[in-house]
Amino acid sequence: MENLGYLFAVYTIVWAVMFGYVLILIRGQNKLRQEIQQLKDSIKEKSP
Amino acid sequence: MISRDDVGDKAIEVRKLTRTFDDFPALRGIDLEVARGESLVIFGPNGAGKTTLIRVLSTIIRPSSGTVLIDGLNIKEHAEKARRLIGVVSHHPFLYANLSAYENLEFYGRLYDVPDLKTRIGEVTTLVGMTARLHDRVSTFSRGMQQRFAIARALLHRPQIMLLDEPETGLDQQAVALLWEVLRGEAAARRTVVMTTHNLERGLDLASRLLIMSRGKIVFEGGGKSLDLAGLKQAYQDVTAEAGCPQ
Amino acid sequence: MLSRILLALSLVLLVTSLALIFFVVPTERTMGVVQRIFYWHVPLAWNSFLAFFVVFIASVAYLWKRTKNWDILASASAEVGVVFTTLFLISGSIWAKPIWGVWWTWEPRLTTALVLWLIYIAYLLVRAYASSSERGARFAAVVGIVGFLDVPIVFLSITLWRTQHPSAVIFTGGLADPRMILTLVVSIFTFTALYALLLVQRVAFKKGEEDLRRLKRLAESE
Amino acid sequence: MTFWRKVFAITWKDVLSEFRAREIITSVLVFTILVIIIFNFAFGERVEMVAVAPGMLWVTFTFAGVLSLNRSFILEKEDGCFEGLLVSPASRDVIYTGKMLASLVFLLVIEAIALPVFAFLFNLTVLTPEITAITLLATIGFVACGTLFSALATNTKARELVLPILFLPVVVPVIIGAVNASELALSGKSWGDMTGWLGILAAFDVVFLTVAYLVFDYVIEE
Repeated sequence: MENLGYLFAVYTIVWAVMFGYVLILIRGQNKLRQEIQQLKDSIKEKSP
Repeated sequence: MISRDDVGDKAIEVRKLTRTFDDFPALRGIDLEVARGESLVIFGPNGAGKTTLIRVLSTIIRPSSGTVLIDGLNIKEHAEKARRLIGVVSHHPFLYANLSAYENLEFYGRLYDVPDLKTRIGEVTTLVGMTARLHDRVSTFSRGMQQRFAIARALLHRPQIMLLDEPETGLDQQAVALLWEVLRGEAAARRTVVMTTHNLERGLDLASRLLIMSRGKIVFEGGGKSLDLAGLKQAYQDVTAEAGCPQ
Repeated sequence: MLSRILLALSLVLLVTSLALIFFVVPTERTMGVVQRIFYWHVPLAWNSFLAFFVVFIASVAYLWKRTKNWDILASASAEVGVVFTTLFLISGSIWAKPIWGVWWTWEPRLTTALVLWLIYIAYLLVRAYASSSERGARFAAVVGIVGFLDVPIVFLSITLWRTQHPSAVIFTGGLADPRMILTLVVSIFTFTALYALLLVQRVAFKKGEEDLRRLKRLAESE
Repeated sequence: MTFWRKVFAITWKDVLSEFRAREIITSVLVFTILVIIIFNFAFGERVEMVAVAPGMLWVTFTFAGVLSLNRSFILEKEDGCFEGLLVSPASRDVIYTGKMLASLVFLLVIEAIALPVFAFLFNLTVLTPEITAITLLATIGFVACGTLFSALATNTKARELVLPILFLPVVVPVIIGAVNASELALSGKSWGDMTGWLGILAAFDVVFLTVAYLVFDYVIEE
């Protein structure tokens, strides 16, 4: 039963990497959305 | 395919040509017709798209959209046939430094299937006045000499159309004079010449028609004879001033 | 909308798969409890391969049609594929340790995955090294095609190599219990859903970046 | 017929240029001998030569291949010569085949000189028909895929780096095949024992000649 550590290691790592990857993607997308919004606003301000 | 008869006397026909590099529009809608035997000279500030246009015409760069016909041949489908009709001289001589001038010309002659190659090499070498150095290695030549052989290389397969992209770059006065002499001879031989240059005076002298490009568009067109140097300089300044400060 | 459905689907499948692996499936006799790594290890491999297949198809389509969207799909899939392959390699290596006493074994499938991983890292690098993004897309497409066609030859050569120099083999096969098969199938679906989710997200992200670039250009030329 | 005439014009131009400058063959040959010497210091008398010779041979030739392939297109880019090829009516297939044959000639010359050096220094019988066949098949594989990647690499920002990063993982089957076949050949096995390996080498050659021929256009166009 001492091999249980290896089992948990695999499942934790796979989980963590997947979770991290999704998190990075979501964060990036949010930042992107903000930037696009800012840009749109600034364009609107220039030419009302 | 358009048959030759429909084309009549047009050597080059460009319609709605655009080319973008990533997001940068180097050519933004070029319409251009060049009649057979015409000498067209293109002026324009750096970044105007002159080089890109010449490179598209010489089939190195693909258009993003629009069509290019060389002697009625669409370069998309008949690139190889079109390439046979074109002679290109650019900033680079396209010569292999480790080979002799003769070996270089022999190599290109084989690629173009030039008949009676030996005689032809003799002819073009005489034309550019380099017979004495024919068997020397290209690496021993000065820039001017290399460019003379580059002209010989471009003429080797008797192209109907000569495309020259600032061919006088790095040339000494003597070589420039020779180049112009050769080109005038070429124009007289009913060969079509399209050339870009910064040298307004010489360009005007050669041109039967001239264009000014700016920011990927043709912005000025004039007949070679109806325009004097002062008029051309004025037109060029107007264009560069406009391009210099956008808005 | 699509990504919401995929998110929900993959979450449900993920929980089911974990429940099956930890509570339902019987322990394999020879390898013991670590054999349960198998139920995620295999789906990772399967979906890496799927991802690289998508890269191949999208690369061919890009070279043919030259539309940006195919390139975005190819590069997104390659990235997700590299993440999956990395996890496959890690899980294989952790599995090898208790069973064979070593972290790494030159087992054919593991070795092929390592070579694949290197090819697709190169795929991602070529894009970064190219002097323009259009060029990068073209070069990457070429690597995506060449790399994928290389896979069967790599696998064949490594398999033949291992049969001549035998060593540890992880896959002894033999899923005796129907519950084992069920767990594996559910896990495969889990990771396929995850792959689809990540792919959709990554594509949307890349398209957003593309839009931003275009907007910036527009703002500059105003 | 004009196809081959133009191909040979390109190959001949490269061979002639190399004959004049002796740049590629001399430098790669010196490199090869240096590698052999370094191997000797690394392994010394500790191991039996027959055991490591095949690996040593093919590690040396692989890196020699990378060096020589890299040089081939960089020379073409200097003085804009490659544009001269592009504006000429030589089709892209002609350019690929011509450059590939030139690289093949260079590598075969290097190997023809290096193999006797090997035989001399390590007292191995490498000058056999078996080794010759293996070397030929493997070298064709090298240049088939190397010419494609080398053309690609010269159009990137880090040319010297990109070629090995792309080339090495993709040619893994050739290296495995060549090393193992050479091992069998050196231990005096018959042709029959090598068929598997020769088959893999041949398969790689066929696949890569075909694919590289098909996609070469996309690597050099603009």
